[in-house]
Amino acid sequence: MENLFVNTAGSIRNIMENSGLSPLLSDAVLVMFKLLAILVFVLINALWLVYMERKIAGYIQCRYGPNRVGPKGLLQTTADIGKLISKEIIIPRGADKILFLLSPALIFAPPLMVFMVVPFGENMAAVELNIGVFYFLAVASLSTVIFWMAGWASNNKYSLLGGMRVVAQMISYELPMVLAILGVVMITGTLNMSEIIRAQENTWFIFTQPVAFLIYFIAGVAECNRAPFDLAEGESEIVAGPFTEYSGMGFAMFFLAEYANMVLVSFMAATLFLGGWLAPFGLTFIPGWIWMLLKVYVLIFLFMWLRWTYPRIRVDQLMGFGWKVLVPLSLANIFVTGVAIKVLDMIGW
Amino acid sequence: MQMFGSGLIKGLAITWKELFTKKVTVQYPDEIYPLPDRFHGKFKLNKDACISCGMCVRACPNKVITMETETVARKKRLLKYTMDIKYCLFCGLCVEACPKNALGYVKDFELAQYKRDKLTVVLAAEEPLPREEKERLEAEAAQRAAAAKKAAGARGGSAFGNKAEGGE
Amino acid sequence: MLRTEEFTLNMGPQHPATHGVFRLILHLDGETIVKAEPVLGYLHRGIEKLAESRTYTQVIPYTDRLDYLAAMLNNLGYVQAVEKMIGVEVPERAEYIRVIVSEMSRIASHCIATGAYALDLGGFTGFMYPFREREKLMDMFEMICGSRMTFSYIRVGGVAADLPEEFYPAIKKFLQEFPSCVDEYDGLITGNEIFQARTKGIGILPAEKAVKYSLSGPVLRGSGVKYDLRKARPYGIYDRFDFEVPVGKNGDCFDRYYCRILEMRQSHRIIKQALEQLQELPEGPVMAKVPKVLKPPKGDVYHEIEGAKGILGYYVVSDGTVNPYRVHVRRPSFINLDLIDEMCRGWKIADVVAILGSIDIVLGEVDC
Amino acid sequence: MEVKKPSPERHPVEELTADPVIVEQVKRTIALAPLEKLLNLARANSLWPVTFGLACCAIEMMAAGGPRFDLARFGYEVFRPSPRQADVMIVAGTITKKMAPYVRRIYDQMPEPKWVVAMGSCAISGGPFVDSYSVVPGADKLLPVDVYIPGCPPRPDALIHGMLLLKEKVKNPKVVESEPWKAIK
Amino acid sequence: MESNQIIQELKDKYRSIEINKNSVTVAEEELLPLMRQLRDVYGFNYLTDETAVDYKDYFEIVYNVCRLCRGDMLMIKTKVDKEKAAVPSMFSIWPGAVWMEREIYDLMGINFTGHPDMRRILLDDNFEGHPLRKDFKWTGGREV
Repeated sequence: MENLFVNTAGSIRNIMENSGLSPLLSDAVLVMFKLLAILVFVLINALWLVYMERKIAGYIQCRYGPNRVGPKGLLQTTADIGKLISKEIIIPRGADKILFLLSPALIFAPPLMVFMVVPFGENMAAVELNIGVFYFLAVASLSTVIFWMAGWASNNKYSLLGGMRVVAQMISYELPMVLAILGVVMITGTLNMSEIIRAQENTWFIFTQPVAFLIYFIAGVAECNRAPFDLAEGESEIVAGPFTEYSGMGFAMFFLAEYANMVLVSFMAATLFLGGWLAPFGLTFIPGWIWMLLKVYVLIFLFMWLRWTYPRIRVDQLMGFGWKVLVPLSLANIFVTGVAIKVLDMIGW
Repeated sequence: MQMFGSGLIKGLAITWKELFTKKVTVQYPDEIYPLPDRFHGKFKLNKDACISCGMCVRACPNKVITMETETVARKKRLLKYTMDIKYCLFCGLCVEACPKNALGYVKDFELAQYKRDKLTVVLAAEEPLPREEKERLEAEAAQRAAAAKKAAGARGGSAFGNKAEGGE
Repeated sequence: MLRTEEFTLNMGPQHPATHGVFRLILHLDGETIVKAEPVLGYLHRGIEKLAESRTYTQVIPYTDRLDYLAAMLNNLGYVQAVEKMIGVEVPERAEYIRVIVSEMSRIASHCIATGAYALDLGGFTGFMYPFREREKLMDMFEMICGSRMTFSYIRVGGVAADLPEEFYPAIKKFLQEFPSCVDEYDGLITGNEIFQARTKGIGILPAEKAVKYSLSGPVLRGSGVKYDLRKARPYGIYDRFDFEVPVGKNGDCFDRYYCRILEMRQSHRIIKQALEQLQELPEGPVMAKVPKVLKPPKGDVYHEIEGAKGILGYYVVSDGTVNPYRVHVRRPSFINLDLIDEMCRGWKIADVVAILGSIDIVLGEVDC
Repeated sequence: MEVKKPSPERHPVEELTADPVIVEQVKRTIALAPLEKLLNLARANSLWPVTFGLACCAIEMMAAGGPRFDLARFGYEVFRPSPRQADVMIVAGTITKKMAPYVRRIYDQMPEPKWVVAMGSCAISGGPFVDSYSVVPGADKLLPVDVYIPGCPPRPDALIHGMLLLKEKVKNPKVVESEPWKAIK
Repeated sequence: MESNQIIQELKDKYRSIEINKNSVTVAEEELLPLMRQLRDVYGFNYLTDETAVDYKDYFEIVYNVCRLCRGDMLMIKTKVDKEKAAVPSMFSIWPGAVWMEREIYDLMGINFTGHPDMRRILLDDNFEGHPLRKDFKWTGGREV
């Protein structure tokens, strides 16, 4: 069971090689299969998370979530997506048509591109990139532009405000995220995801770098515009932020992209801090990739728990907290890690 | 003041506790929360108790009830009793005003309709009596009145002193 | 020369944070507010004009629909004004029932105020828990008078009907559970650092300005003015119960919000005392000898009670006929709003939502 | 005006045009009916109301979303603030003449397919304030209404009953002719 | 100082005061000085309510002022003839009267001189007529 997927990939390659394709072509086809599998995984996950969020919201607020559509309400999100597909797409008169239609199409691109690098299990990453973490940070900050494109193009004052808030928020929370990850990279010395996980054989980095994990997690919540920092889609202030004017499938793409982003940030947190596919306390009879999924779902539950407990923070407090608290904290963390590494070298660890 | 994050942690603790408490939802179509006796819901009229006095028509703040009556042999008879639910306030002043509590509520709140004209509820509808039926009743009533006057007249002479005890 | 342009944003009649159909035209410089212009009247139904063509008893259901969150207090205000005019003496038992029922209505109104305030600031769960308590209260209201929000239960001369038997166990259970529920709101909303950051020091209202602009209720008491009609000019039998009047210190959104939480606890105390004293009372009538069709003598009366949002006053003029000649309602939400423009200046949009939520307006009452 | 029953073998479109290509095209789309039925099923199970509370009925609408009555069980609890993402407009409260143009504009901003539920006597007919000088006597004057829920205000489960009637109507528009479905027998 | 003592003192100072059962009626000219004296000298710092009533041959403006420290209340009325329909505004003494007076202007049509922005507050700006007047004609929406 451990490397179920690795064997299937190997057998597919053998079939292609026997049937006479050149190794380069078979590699290309194999990567295509992997990307397809990742796409299916992300979409199914996004659908399932919407249902999970509404159920958890219900149970926290001492009521039942959706439980009538399909068995125990499982088909609720499919009904939502089915309805959203068949909704009329309204393009506001003064809207910039190209940007307006382009942004929902592009919103899914950054998370999907990064998933290519994420190691789902023991050498199960679609592409073993040796600058994985750097690639993640570069691509993840693209979605700022797309949100801003949506806000600007909808020719609606609320969207403009939402768009401006998104730009301010995501850019100013990139920095603490990068600095927090820097702490981990300093210890492992490599940017390759699988190497980082392997480096956590004996102690996960959450124990050696607790502050970095906390900063990373808070910045991750801000990156996905979730709970205490959901200023972009501040429901009670600026009606629905950048996607006020989107109806039908346009809105569904934004709606699901938020969950894809959340899954992505949780995967990265699991990889960098919670030891990826390494089983805690050596319970290796459960395959690695299931451990990876378990850790990701614990983090996602944490995201949802935060959303249904905390009110929303104000824009300038958000900025203040980001720049005056998180950035200095992460710089201090880097300094302490640097000193610790130097001292441990001298003692000859 | 206590540590900065303690309020945040307390909030999480409360939502965690609430996550596992018993849910208070009453799953409407399957279970229905028992309605109290004084519930203001659908109206019902007890036709024979109603003496069509019109107290409820006057008591209603929004002129919701319209009533048609017909007097046969000096006794009013209820023909049509309609309540225009779309104007109704469900305040209960009509039910309280009825001296014979003919008008009452049913423990049913499902009054939703697809069509607007279905919202005018007709609680009692009878056709006016045919002409000869009316004459027959009038003739009987006149007869009974004549008989009563005769009996009162026979006793009237002797009971002239005190007032006539309750006429039959 | 680079110059920034001011742009106007319409927190229009349909906006999630305006508690109904209230419109605030914000003139913004970036996100800070230069001028906030309120526009009212989107729910003006002309209740004062309708009251002039209805009899005194038929006006009672219309008073329910003024402040539909605390309808009992509206009934009480109107009915006590008419009783003052007729000079009828309300039986003892009815007085106690009135106190219990109006304090329950005040708790229900403050529950929604707390919940809606948490929802405005983004805490969806903080909106749900007070609703759970309010459902218990509404079940009890339904037992007493048959409808959940629009009761028309308090009548001239007493109350429509006595408390049913199944009411007493329900109210006792509620009285035991309620303090722990308010502690839960404290834990989830009041103690939360993000909530405090969003409300502390926002929309400061100095005390003498609040008095000059005749604000009332938790908005006035939040600024430190200790004026509650139940203590300052006791009406009915409020002088028989001991309770404190919570007062804020520095008149910001947090103090106004916290005054409501403390008032809920005080109302809980009043109900407990009223229930004990009611149960010692001998069985008696709940309605005084009042003619079926009221014809008050010519004249006028102005009577004020402490409504859930502030001072709720009724000015009733009678010309001896069956219909009132003029009914004017002094609506606390309407008058508490006249400072919204000055209070919002210089703050961000998110604070306008916080300030509006802390004033706790009900559009049925603002537009009358 | 007597309704002409389309004869089964002559397709209704043939009355409009004789052009075989168009007739062929339309006949092929009829095959879409089962898909339309499926989409109606999806639409019926996820009606997102737009937050449109006017007066007292709005509080009962919020209570319907609350823990006791829980509109979320049917998946209807996603109250979208922007009309662009909403399907059903629950008119809860009195429409005044000053508010009427905004009610109409929000309805126009909603994408097709959309429905309207008139909740409470005020939305159906002006209710207690029908004699007033500033009240529009009913949402019918402004919008096509699908379900009327009488009550002043109707109980939250009466609102849920109204939404379930709307669900039946979305699934099968013919249900309007028959007697509405009731849970309390 | 009890309220009736205050009324006695005011009576000798202002000629046009008439005292009826629960209120004091004063002529329009002496309204502002009287109110100012009430607030400054006698400490009536809180204007709870201001409304207007349309009688047959005159309007009547009713003010209710009270003292927060003691909680007692005084009702002061003034008559306004129907054609002129203008009264000095209380804005300079109690700024809280701003919105109450706008509502009276909106629904009753009485103008307030010295008022910062005399506009309609509840009704549409192009609504003609003032609804709370007895001679206001309108058609309700009831389907007969």
